[in-house]
Amino acid sequence: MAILIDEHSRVLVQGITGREGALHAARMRAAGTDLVAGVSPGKGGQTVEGAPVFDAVAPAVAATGADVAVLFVPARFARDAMLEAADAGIRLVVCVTEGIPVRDMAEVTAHLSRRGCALVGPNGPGLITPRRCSAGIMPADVFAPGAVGLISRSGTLTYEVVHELTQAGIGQSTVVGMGGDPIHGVGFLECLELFEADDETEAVVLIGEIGGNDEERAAEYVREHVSRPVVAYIAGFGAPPGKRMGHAGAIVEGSSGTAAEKKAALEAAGIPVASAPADVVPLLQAQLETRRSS
Amino acid sequence: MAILIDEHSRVLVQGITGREGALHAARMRAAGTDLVAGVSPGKGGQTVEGAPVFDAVAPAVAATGADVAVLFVPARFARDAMLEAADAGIRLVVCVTEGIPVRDMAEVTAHLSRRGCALVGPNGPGLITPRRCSAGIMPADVFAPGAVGLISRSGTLTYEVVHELTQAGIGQSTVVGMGGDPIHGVGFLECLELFEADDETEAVVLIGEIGGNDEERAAEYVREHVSRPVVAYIAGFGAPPGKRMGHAGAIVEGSSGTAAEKKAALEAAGIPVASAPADVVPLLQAQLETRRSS
Amino acid sequence: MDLLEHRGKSLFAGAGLPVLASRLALSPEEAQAAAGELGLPVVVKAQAKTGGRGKAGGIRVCATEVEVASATADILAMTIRGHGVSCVLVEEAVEIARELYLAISSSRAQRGPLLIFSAEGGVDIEEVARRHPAALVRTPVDPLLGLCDYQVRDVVAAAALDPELAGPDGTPAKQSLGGVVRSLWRLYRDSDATLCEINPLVITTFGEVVCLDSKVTIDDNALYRHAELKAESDAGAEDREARARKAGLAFVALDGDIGVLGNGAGLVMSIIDQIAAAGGSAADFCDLGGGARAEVVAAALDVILSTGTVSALLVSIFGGITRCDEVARGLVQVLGQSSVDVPVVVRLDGNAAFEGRAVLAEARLPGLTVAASAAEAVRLAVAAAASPAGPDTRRED
Amino acid sequence: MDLLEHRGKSLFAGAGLPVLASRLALSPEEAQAAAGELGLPVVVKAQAKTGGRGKAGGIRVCATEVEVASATADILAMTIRGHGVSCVLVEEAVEIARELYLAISSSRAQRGPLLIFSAEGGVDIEEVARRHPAALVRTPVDPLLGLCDYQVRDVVAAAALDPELAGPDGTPAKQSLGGVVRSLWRLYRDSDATLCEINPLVITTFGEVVCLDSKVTIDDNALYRHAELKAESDAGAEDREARARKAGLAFVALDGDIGVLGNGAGLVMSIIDQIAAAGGSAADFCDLGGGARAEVVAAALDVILSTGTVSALLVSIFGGITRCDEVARGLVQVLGQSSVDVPVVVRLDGNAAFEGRAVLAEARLPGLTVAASAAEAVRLAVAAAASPAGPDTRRED
Repeated sequence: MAILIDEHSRVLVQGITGREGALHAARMRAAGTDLVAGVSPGKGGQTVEGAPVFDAVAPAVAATGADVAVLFVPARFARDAMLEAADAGIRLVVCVTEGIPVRDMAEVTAHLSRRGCALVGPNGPGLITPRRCSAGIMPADVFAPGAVGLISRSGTLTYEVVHELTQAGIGQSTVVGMGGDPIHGVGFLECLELFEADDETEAVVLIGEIGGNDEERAAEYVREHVSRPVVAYIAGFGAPPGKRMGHAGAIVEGSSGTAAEKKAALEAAGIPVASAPADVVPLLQAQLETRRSS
Repeated sequence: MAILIDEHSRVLVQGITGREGALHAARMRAAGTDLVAGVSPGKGGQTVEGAPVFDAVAPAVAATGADVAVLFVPARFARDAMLEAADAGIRLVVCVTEGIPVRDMAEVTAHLSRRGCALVGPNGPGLITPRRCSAGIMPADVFAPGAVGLISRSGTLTYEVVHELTQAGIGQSTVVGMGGDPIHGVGFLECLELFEADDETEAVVLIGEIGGNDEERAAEYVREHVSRPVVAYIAGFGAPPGKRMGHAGAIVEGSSGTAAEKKAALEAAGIPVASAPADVVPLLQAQLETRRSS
Repeated sequence: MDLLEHRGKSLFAGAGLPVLASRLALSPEEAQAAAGELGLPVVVKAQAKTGGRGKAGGIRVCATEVEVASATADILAMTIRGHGVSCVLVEEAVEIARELYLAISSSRAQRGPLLIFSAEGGVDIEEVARRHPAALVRTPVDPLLGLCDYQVRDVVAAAALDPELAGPDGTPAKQSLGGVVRSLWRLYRDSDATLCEINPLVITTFGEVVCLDSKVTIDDNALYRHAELKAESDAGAEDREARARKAGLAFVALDGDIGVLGNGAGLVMSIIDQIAAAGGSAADFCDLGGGARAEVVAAALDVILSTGTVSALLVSIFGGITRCDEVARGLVQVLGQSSVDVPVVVRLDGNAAFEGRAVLAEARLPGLTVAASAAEAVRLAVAAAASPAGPDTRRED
Repeated sequence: MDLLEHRGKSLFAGAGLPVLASRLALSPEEAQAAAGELGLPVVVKAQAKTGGRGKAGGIRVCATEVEVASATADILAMTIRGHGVSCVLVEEAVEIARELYLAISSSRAQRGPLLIFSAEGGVDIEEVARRHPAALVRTPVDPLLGLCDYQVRDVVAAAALDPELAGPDGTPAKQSLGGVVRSLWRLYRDSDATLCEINPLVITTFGEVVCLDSKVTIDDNALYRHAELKAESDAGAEDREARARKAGLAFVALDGDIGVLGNGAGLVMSIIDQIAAAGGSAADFCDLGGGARAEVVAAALDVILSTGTVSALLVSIFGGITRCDEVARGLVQVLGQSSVDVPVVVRLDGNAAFEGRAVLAEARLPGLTVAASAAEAVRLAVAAAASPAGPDTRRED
C-alpha cells in the first residue's frame, strides 16, 4: 500500500503558475504523479502540465477530486494557503516552503489537526512513493520501489542514503522528508505507526539530526509499538551548542538535543545507528537477514 | 446504558462554594449523583457536600477521576471555566449559566470539539438519568427511570412533559435540556444518535421551539437514521417575528424558524407533533403500542 | 441591541470602513443646515430599527434645501412597520454603478460567524437566497482562526469586478473591496456583534467602494465589554419591554387580551399556543424565570396590565426547582394589595403544587380561580376573557 | 534574533511589563552620568547575548559614582562565554524579597507556545527542571485560543504569594503577577517571539513585581512583520555569519582547519561528523542550499577562507534536484579565478555526477582532487590538512 500517497493520490499544486510550481509540477508528473489540478489566485482557466488551473482550492477539489495539495507558495502566504487547502477538504498538505514564521506554523498545525488533514513539511522535500506518486521536490531518479520505509529530517541527506539503498538493490516503499523546521507536520512517530501498519514495508530507516527530542521519542515508540526492524542515522555530532545548523530546528539548546544523546537513546531501544550514510546499507541488510532467517 | 451520564459518572462542580453551586451540588447528590469534587479558585482545601474542593480543575481530575463537570459560574467567567474543564480532560461539560456572549460560546464549542469534550448547555437545566445521575438543576422528583429518551430546548416545559410521562407510568432513560442559546452543545442530532444506539431507550421525545432549524434537521436525521419511535412537541406558534421569546435563540427571523414550519417538517418525517404538553403521552403510547404489536 | 443606521455607520467609520459624510437631524431646520454643510444633492434617510425604509418612502433624494426640509418633515411623521422615526440622517449623494451585499452574521448551524456576500445587493437578501442561491457566497469563519485571506479572495472573486477599475486615488476597486471585508470582520469581532450587514455596499461610478447602509446588532450579553455601547443601551427607550428587562423578566407584547405569566420561556410560549388553540388570544409573553419573589411577581403584573387592554390573566407555574407554594404566597401578597380588577386564573403544578393550591384557597382572593391543569386553566381564562362578566369595556378587540 | 537585555526591556516596557528605570551607557563617563540621573545605588550590567553574566562578574551593584565608573570600565573590557561587551545597562537597584522565573517559549513537542513558571528564579532553570521538576509549571498555550485565565491563575497559585502582600500603590502582588503573565503573553504573540524569558522576576521588599532581566528572541522568519526590529537586525554585526546570510548561505564557524562546503544542512553536518571520525576537524558548517550558481559558490569560499586558518577544503555535493555538472562549472569558474591556495577535495554524487566529474577533470585545476565517494573525500581532506605539503604555516592548531 505504501503510506500517505500512492498511485490513487490525486495531486493539486498550489502556486502552479509560479516558476517553482510549474517546474516541480512537471517533475512530479514525470515521476508518475496523477496531477489533477493547479491553483493560482487570479490565474484560473489556464492549463499547466495538462492540469486545469483554478483560482481557489475548494472549486479545484470539487471539480477534480484532488486529495493531496503540494504548495509552492512564498513563506508569507503559506499559512493562508495551507488553511485554504485544509478547509477545502484536502487530506494531505505538502509544504516545501522555507522560512515560515513559527507562529504561523503553530496555528496551521493546530487547525489542520482538527480538520483531520495531515501535513508534510514545511521546509522539506516532501514525500515519494517511488514510481507511483511524488508530492514535493524529491529527485525521482534516485528512488526505486521496494520494501524499506524512510523518514528523515534532512533533504539531501535523504537522497544520499536512498542513493546508497538503491545502488545496493534495496528499494523503498515510501520516503518522507518531514522538513527541518521546529514546528512541522508528520514526524517519526506518525510515520512509524503508518509503516508498521503497511504490509509493503519490511523495515524502516530513520534519519535524524540535532535539536529537539524527536529521535528519543521515536526510540521509545519503536521499543513499544514497532515490530519491523529499524535502523537510524544521525547527523550533527560536531555541532556546537546554541548554533542553528542550517535548519531552523537543528540546534543544540543548553545540553539537550545533541546527536550523542539521540544515538544513545536509539541504541538503547535496539536500533542500530550508522556512523556514515553509506553504512545504513549493511546495517539494514543485517537486520533484514536476521529477521528473514528467524 | 442511558446516554451521556449514568451511575458511573464522576461529577465535579465548578463554582461549588457559591450559593447556586452549593445548593445544586446538594440536590444532585440527593438525586444519586456521584459527586466527587468541587472547584473554586482560592477556596481549595474546603469540603462541600462531602466533596473535596480544589483550586483548579486539572488537580481535581487528577485526584478524583472526575469526568463530568457542571458549571455554576457567572456568565463572564463561563468561557474560561469551560475551557479549563476541557483542557483538564473532562469528557462532558454541563453549563447552566445564562447570558454568555455569543463570541465566547463560538470559541468554546470550537475548542471543546477538538478536545473531544461534549457540552450540554449553556442556558439550560442540564441533564438527568433518573435515579442514577443528575448533572444540572433538573428537579429529580419529577423524573422516573424508564425507556423514553427526551431532548428539549426548554427547561420548565421539559419538566411539564416529563411530569405527564411519569404520572402516566412512562419512565425516562435520559433527559437532556440542550439550553435556549443559539450556540450550544449537543442538540437533537447528537442525542438522537446516542438514543438510537442506547439499548435502554425505546422511544424519543423532542421538545422544540421557534428559532433556527434544529427541528427541521432533526426531522431529516430521524427519517434517515432513527428506527426508534419519535414524537415531538413545539412551542411558539403565537410568537411574532423578530422578537426574542425569553431564550436568546427563540426568535423567528424573517420568515424562518417558525413553529408551523417545524411542525410541518417533523410531520413530513413521520413524527407526530403534540398540540399540548399533556398530549405527548397518548402520542407516545400509540407509537409504543404500534411498535410492540408489530 | 440593534443599532440605528447612523450609529452603525459611526462604528463603521471607526473601523476604517468607507462611509459617506452625513449629519443627524432632528428637525427640518437641522436637516436643511446639514444639507448646506454637505452640499446638495443629499439623501434624507429615516432612522428606524427596521428594513423596508425605501419602499415606505423613508429614503428621499433631495436636490434643493426646500426639498430637504419638506422630505424631513414627511419622514419624521412616518411610522415604518410599526417603528416611529425620531430622526433622519442627511447624507451625501453618490452615483451608484453597482450594488453588492456583504454581511457577517452569527450562525446557529455553524456555531460561529458566517460571511455572506452577494454580487446582487440593495435587495432583500432572503429573496436572493431563494431565487438564485448560487449567487451567494456563504463561508463560515472559524471562531478560533478568524477570517482567512483566502476567504477574502473568494468574496472579491465573486464580485467579478473589472481588474482595471480604480478609485480617484488610484486604489483598485478589488483591493478596496478586500479591505472592506477585512474591516467588517474586525468590527464584528471587536464589538461583539451578532450581525454586521452592508446592504447595499456600492461601487460608485468613480470606482469607489462605499457602505451605503449599515445594520449592526450587538450581543446584549457582551455589552459589559463595551462600556460606550452599554451606556447607549441603558439610555434606551423606556418602553414596557425595557421596564420588564430591568425587573429581570423576559417580556414581549402581543396583540390579544389574555395576560400571560409563567415560569420558563418554553412553558409560556406553550400556554400562548394553547390559548390560541382554545380560541383566545394572548396579550403578552412574560417569563418570571426561576424567581418566585413577590416583587418580581408585582413587577410582572404591573407591566402586563399597564396597557389597559387585558381582560383576563393566566398564571401558569410548573414547579421544578421553584416551589409552587412560594409562588402562591407571592401572588397572594401582590394580588391582595394591588388593584387588579381582571379575573385571574392560576395553575400550579409540580414541586409543592398541593401546598400552593392550599395557600391560594386559604387566601380567598376575589376573582382568582385555581385550575386543576394547564388545559383547564386555558379554558377558564379564554372563557373569562370572552365573558360579559369580564371587564369587557376595556377590551379593544 | 536574540535581543540584548536593554532592547528586550524596552519591548517589555512597551507591553506594560514592570521594569526598572535604566540608561544604556557606552563608557564609564556615560555610566556615571546615568547613575547621577537614576540615583545611587545602581546596578551596572554587561549587555551581551549570553547567560552567565552574573557568575562572570558582568553584573555589579555600585554605591558610588566612582564605583560605577570603575565597574563599567571593567565590564566593557570583558568577554563573557566568547561574547564581547559593547555597552552596559545602568539600572536602579531594588531590594529583592523573592526571585521567580517566568517564560514563554516555542515548543517543538507541543507544536506551539509553552508557558513556564518556577517559584524558584534567578537560577538556571534547566537545573531546577532536573532537581525538582514539580517546582515548575509547564502549560502549553493553545496557538488558536491564546492564553486562558485559568492558566494565569495556575501560575499565580504556584507562586504561593501572601494574599495580603501589596505594592506601594495598594495593588495586590497576586494581581500584579497575573498582569505580568498576561502582558508577557501578548508581547510574545504580537512580536512573533520564540522566547520571552524573565529570570529573575522579582518580588521586592515593597511588594512590587519587577522584571529584573529580559531575554527575548524574535523569530527571524517573522521579522518582515516587525519593521523596527527588522531594521535593527539588518543593522546588526558585520560578522562572517551575517555576510554568509546575506549571500543566502547557512554558515556556522567551527574550531577546526578543514573548510566544508556542501548542499543541504543534513549532508554538511554529516560530512563534519565523518571528518571528526577520520581524525580531522572541520573549520565551518556551510550549506550552499539548492543554489549552484557561481556567485554563491564564490561567496561561500570567500566566507570560509577569510579566517586564514583553513588548511584544506572539502566540497561535497549530492545532486538531487541540483545537477552536479552545474555545481562543477561554478567551482571551476570560481577556483580558476580566485587565489585559493589550499588543497581542495571535491565529491560529486547523484544527479549528473558523471558529467560533473568530467567538467572538473577537464579543468585540471591545480590542488583540486576529485574523490569517488564521500568516504574517500573525507579521507583525502583529512590527509591533506594533516600533510606537511599543505599550507601548514597558516594552521593554528
